[in-house]
Amino acid sequence: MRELSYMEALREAMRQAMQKDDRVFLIGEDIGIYGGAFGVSAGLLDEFGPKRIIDTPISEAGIAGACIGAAVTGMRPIGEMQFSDFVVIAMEQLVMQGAKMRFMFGGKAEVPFVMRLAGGSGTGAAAQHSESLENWFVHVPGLKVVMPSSPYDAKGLLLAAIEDNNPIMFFEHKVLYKTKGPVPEEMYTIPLGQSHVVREGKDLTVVATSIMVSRALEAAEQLSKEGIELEIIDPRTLKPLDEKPIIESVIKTGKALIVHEAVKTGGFGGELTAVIMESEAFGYLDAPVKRLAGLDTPIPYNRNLEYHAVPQVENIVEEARKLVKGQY
Amino acid sequence: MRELSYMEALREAMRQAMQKDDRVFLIGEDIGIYGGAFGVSAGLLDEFGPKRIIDTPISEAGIAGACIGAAVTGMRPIGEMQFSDFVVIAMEQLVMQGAKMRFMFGGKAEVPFVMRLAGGSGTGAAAQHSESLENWFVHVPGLKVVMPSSPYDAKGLLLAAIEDNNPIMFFEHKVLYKTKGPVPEEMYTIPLGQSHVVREGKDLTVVATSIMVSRALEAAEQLSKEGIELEIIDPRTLKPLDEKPIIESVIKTGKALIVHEAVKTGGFGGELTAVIMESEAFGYLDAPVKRLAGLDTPIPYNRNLEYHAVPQVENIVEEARKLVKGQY
Amino acid sequence: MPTSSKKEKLIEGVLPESKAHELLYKMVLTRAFEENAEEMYGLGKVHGTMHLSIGEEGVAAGAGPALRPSDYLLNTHRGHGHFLMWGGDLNRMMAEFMGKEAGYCRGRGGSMHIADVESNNLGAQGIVAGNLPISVGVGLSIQMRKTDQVVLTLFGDGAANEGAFHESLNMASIWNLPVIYLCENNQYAMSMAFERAFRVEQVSERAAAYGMKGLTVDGNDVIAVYKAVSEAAEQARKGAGPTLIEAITYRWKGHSKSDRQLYRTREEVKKWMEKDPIKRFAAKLDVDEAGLKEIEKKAKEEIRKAVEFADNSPEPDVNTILEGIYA
Amino acid sequence: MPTSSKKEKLIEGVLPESKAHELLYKMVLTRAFEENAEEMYGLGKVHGTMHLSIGEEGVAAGAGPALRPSDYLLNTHRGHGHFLMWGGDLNRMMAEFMGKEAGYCRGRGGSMHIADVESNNLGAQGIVAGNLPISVGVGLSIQMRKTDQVVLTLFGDGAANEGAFHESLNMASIWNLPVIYLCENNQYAMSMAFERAFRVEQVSERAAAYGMKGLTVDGNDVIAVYKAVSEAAEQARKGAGPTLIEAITYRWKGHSKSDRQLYRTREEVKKWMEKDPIKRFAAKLDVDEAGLKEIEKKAKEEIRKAVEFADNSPEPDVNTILEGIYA
Ligand SMILES: Cc1ncc(C[n+]2csc(CCOP(=O)(O)OP(=O)(O)O)c2C)c(N)n1
Ligand SMILES: Cc1ncc(C[n+]2csc(CCOP(=O)(O)OP(=O)(O)O)c2C)c(N)n1
Ligand SMILES: [Mg+2]
Ligand SMILES: [Mg+2]
Repeated sequence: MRELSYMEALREAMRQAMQKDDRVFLIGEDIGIYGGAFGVSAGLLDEFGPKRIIDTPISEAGIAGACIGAAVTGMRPIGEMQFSDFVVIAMEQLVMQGAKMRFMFGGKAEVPFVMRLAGGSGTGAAAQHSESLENWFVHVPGLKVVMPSSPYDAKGLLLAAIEDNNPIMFFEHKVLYKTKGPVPEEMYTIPLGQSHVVREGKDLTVVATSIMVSRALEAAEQLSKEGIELEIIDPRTLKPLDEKPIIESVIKTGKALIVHEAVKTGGFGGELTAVIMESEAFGYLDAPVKRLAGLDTPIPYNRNLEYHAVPQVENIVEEARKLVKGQY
Repeated sequence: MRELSYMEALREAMRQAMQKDDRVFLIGEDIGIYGGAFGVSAGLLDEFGPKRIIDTPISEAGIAGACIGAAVTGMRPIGEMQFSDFVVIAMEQLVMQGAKMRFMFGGKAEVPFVMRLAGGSGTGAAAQHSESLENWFVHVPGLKVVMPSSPYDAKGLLLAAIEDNNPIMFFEHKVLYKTKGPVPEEMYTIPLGQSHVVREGKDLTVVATSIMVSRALEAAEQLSKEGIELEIIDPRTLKPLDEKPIIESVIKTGKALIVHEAVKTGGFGGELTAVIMESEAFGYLDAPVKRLAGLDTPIPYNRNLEYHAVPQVENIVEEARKLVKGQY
Repeated sequence: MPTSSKKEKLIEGVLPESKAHELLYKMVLTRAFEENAEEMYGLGKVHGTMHLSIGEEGVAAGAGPALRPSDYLLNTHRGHGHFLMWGGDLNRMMAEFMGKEAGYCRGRGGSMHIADVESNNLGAQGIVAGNLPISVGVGLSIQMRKTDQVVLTLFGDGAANEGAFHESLNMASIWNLPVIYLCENNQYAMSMAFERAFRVEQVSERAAAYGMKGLTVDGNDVIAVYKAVSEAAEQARKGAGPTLIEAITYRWKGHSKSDRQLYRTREEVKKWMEKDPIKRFAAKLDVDEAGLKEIEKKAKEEIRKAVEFADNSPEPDVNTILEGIYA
Repeated sequence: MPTSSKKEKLIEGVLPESKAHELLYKMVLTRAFEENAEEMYGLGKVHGTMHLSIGEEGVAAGAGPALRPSDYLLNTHRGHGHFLMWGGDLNRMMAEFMGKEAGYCRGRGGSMHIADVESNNLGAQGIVAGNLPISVGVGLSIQMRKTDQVVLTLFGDGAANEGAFHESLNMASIWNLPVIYLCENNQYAMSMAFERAFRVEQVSERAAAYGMKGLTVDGNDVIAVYKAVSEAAEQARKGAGPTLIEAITYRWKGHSKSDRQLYRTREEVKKWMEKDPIKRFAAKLDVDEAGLKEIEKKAKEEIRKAVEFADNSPEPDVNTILEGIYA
């Protein structure tokens, strides 16, 4: 199959959705002639013009409001937070308005928009441009939260998100933008709420999100040489979460390691731990479910510190090995 | 000992701190002549005047910024979000500035302020005035998160928070404001990061926060008649979390129920579950750790729905009984 | 919008007389609704809080009829009058207020979130200025769908100090969006007097910061509001962009249920009660005291029936508690 | 602030000549720092991103000397010049830029967060307009501590469309806070041209919305900036409140490392390069081409030494990664 980068896959999804449906449009900072801070929307202005690829002033609350207002009156906007960090300015609109509107109005409104956010560390962008805030939104009823880990998923999940009739937080990872993988040319969707068993294995269940999926895969290759076989599951949608494959896997392996980039304390790893704990997998646990996550620190500028602030392949290898060997 | 309401205890803490230290001041919406939306600051304007009890325009980001800027230049502000929900407008300032400033500047700034927030449901205030958002802030390195559950704790924790040299999110509960309890007249502090064993018991560890502490106590009284003895622990500070008493208790009882008002998914209950799971208590667990928390819904206006959206005494009784009896 | 086809007398040359009488009735009905609301609150029949617009009915009465049923409304927390002027059904409104299943929002929203998406009424608002960014999106959507709709966005003087106000007005202006920003300046944001929170004389002066047309009108003068909103709507429909209208008025009652009103004097309130927009509009329509009494009686009877309707409506079923969150 | 006690020639009647020469040197040093930064970035010696102020040096050069060491600075992402004008040490600045332990922020902050709290330099800023609300607090603190300090808050034209701008200016104005809002209008916010994002001609027009004094000056004219900031500082120290100063200038380089600059023409850039603030200030000081070359040589040498210093500084120890988060 043809290979595309994660970024190209996202762009293709947006292009195809816009070609198919006049109601779809893009709105955000520098998404037009600049092509987006990371180039995701490059070329779309030429194809669709400034009425559908809308550059905004630096007004993140305004961008979110524009999505909500357009969505509830019949359009299907795709908004962009240039760096996911900037969503801190749009929280009121997303959480108090977008997420709750349908509910507050007695189930009578539809607010179909996708907010794309470029998240994660690894580019030296320091504390205010490297956050992984997805669990905030997992905690907000009315929102869905999506985190693609590969070009294939990026396209399929974005198309599913655009088709969905709810407000969706779509977290992309900056460091993944240039990674490549097979992507079909035609439009296809990956249903929201479907976990993906990325690798099968018998010794340990690793639940990983976003960039941690590829790191976990690399770790698995290394450990395989030692005879340790990881089963890797990517939830893809954090909310709604497809728990079943995770629980089944833990029943099989008896052990689980959760890996995410976001700060450990208060993060999604806790949620996953509890989901496993509260399921029938509890009775099958041979070891405690462990979390390997970002350290409890803002992301440092220094390259080396930045590297060590979040899980890397070697950390996954080490933690996984310890768990499998009963050293915890 | 003299009895005060939770609200009076908070007011007394602020009054005494302001009397003792000129650098302490209050800033927020309608905290002056109005006395605060819930009356917490009633009378303080008369005593300290408008230079230290500062009414602001409706500008929550501005209030947070005022706290940060004053704190980093030598003052010790106490800010107020009239309803904790409105913190959605101040996220940028609190999370990107206040929380990270010290770190970004190489550990060389001090940002000592307290942000008080009136949280929780139960007053018919509906979806935009009833949130419990504490876990968002637990997830932010640089912040501390405090949640008093009684008048005694309210005063002691608030005084400790005012003395602390970090930015502190201080979540009060609207429905607790009028509840009474013994409160010493003199100034005293309850160290941040000290869990409180509110009730001892052998059958089940209940970790409860804020208003759920008194509900858990009520549940414990009922269950005691059936011969079931709950041990109730109130973390009081969610961050930093004093894990030890919780872990020790679970080692003793072999079972744990976590009770909070906030929406279950993505909430602090997951964090607590993981903390127990990752500790030596894992080996002592006779049953899965369970979470009893707010339903995954915005808070409904209707009184009855609102009641059922969050844990009540009877729910705690039922869940606790089931856990103790091995019915899960 | 003339309501009859034969030539009818126009009040101040703009508003057909029959329409004017309809508005007067709705103003009285709004007040009766709110007086009843306060009473029910006192009796514990409703919970939560409520924000009464008594004394401010002129703004809603002027704004509503200046627009078309196909237009959009983004309302505030103090929006009962606007809801009624937008054609809201009193029974379903009362049911919502009382948290009943038959309410507009199935009892989930209450006074602060009452909405009727079907009639393009996009809801009241619990977050001050929370509706302002949304109006940008509604405006964009109208522009993209190439209809001649407009959106009426209401907010108070206090809301004009939120950052959301700034972002919204700027975006609407640079893109020429069909938004009518209608600020109900009742001179207080809860306890915060206008003069303490602003260093300008009028909210409408801020329009200039966005290159937008701004004007201030007497909010207790129905016709003045009607003219201003009509003109703004006409401009917006023509593609000439948004307008910021400030309507000066005054809230007679406390901010919400628990307000001791220490921030203003009785005299000030009394002075403004003499400028009652209902009496003023009645006088303009040559409705005398007896006539007004008659109208009030009719309104109260309608309210009584609505309460009866709501009382007889069922509570939402607890088993439906998780409904209506996701589409 | 005269730097010598004997009567010295004043440039345009306000700025002592020796100070002016010092400023010229620092302008050249700023540019040399940034040219070197770009080069190091290209070589992979630094990572992340950076925002160059080349072409805009006049603003920092005029603002810095108008204030006192006891005043406060709230800087932007494009703030290398302001950092140097505020008395920043080049070695520690370079070390921070290169992420070293000897840097101002122990390598944790980098270009976007460089700060020196000890000298009341409250840091650069990664969030557009993120410093604006903070200046309210600094202003309040000054007022409460009853000192005669002021705070200089920098931001770009783009920042003036964030809600934070609005809340901050209003609060500073109603409370008469000693804040100097200095907007560096370089006519673009990343790719967004000023005319596309604003419906006013000048950012300073927005001051009126807050009853605040606003003015626009030529940002490439050091003395014009100096005068405006000096006057604003004097007013602020007298308790007369904040001022909004807009300094018109132009960024010669791309917004950050990865900018292809498709949003503007080469001609436009060239036109502005002819208005080089350094050449202009040199001419005013009668420094000829050879003299400027000499200064540049000196600056480059200082930069070389700073790089050497930073190169020889250790990386932060990974074991200290959790330090400096809590007090
Ligand atoms: C963001 C936010 N901040 C504060 C409040 C609390 N609050 C509700 S109404 C109100 C006053 C609003 O004043 P104004 O905008 O003038 O409207 P009015 O109530 O006078 O009609 C306040 C402070 C809120 N609901 N939302
Ligand atoms: C809240 C926020 N939104 C967007 C960005 C990304 N960003 C960084 S600088 C910039 C342009 C800023 O323009 P302006 O304020 O004019 O300053 P300039 O870069 O021109 O000096 C943008 C969009 C950011 N850092 N923070
Ligand atoms: Mg008002
Ligand atoms: Mg700019």
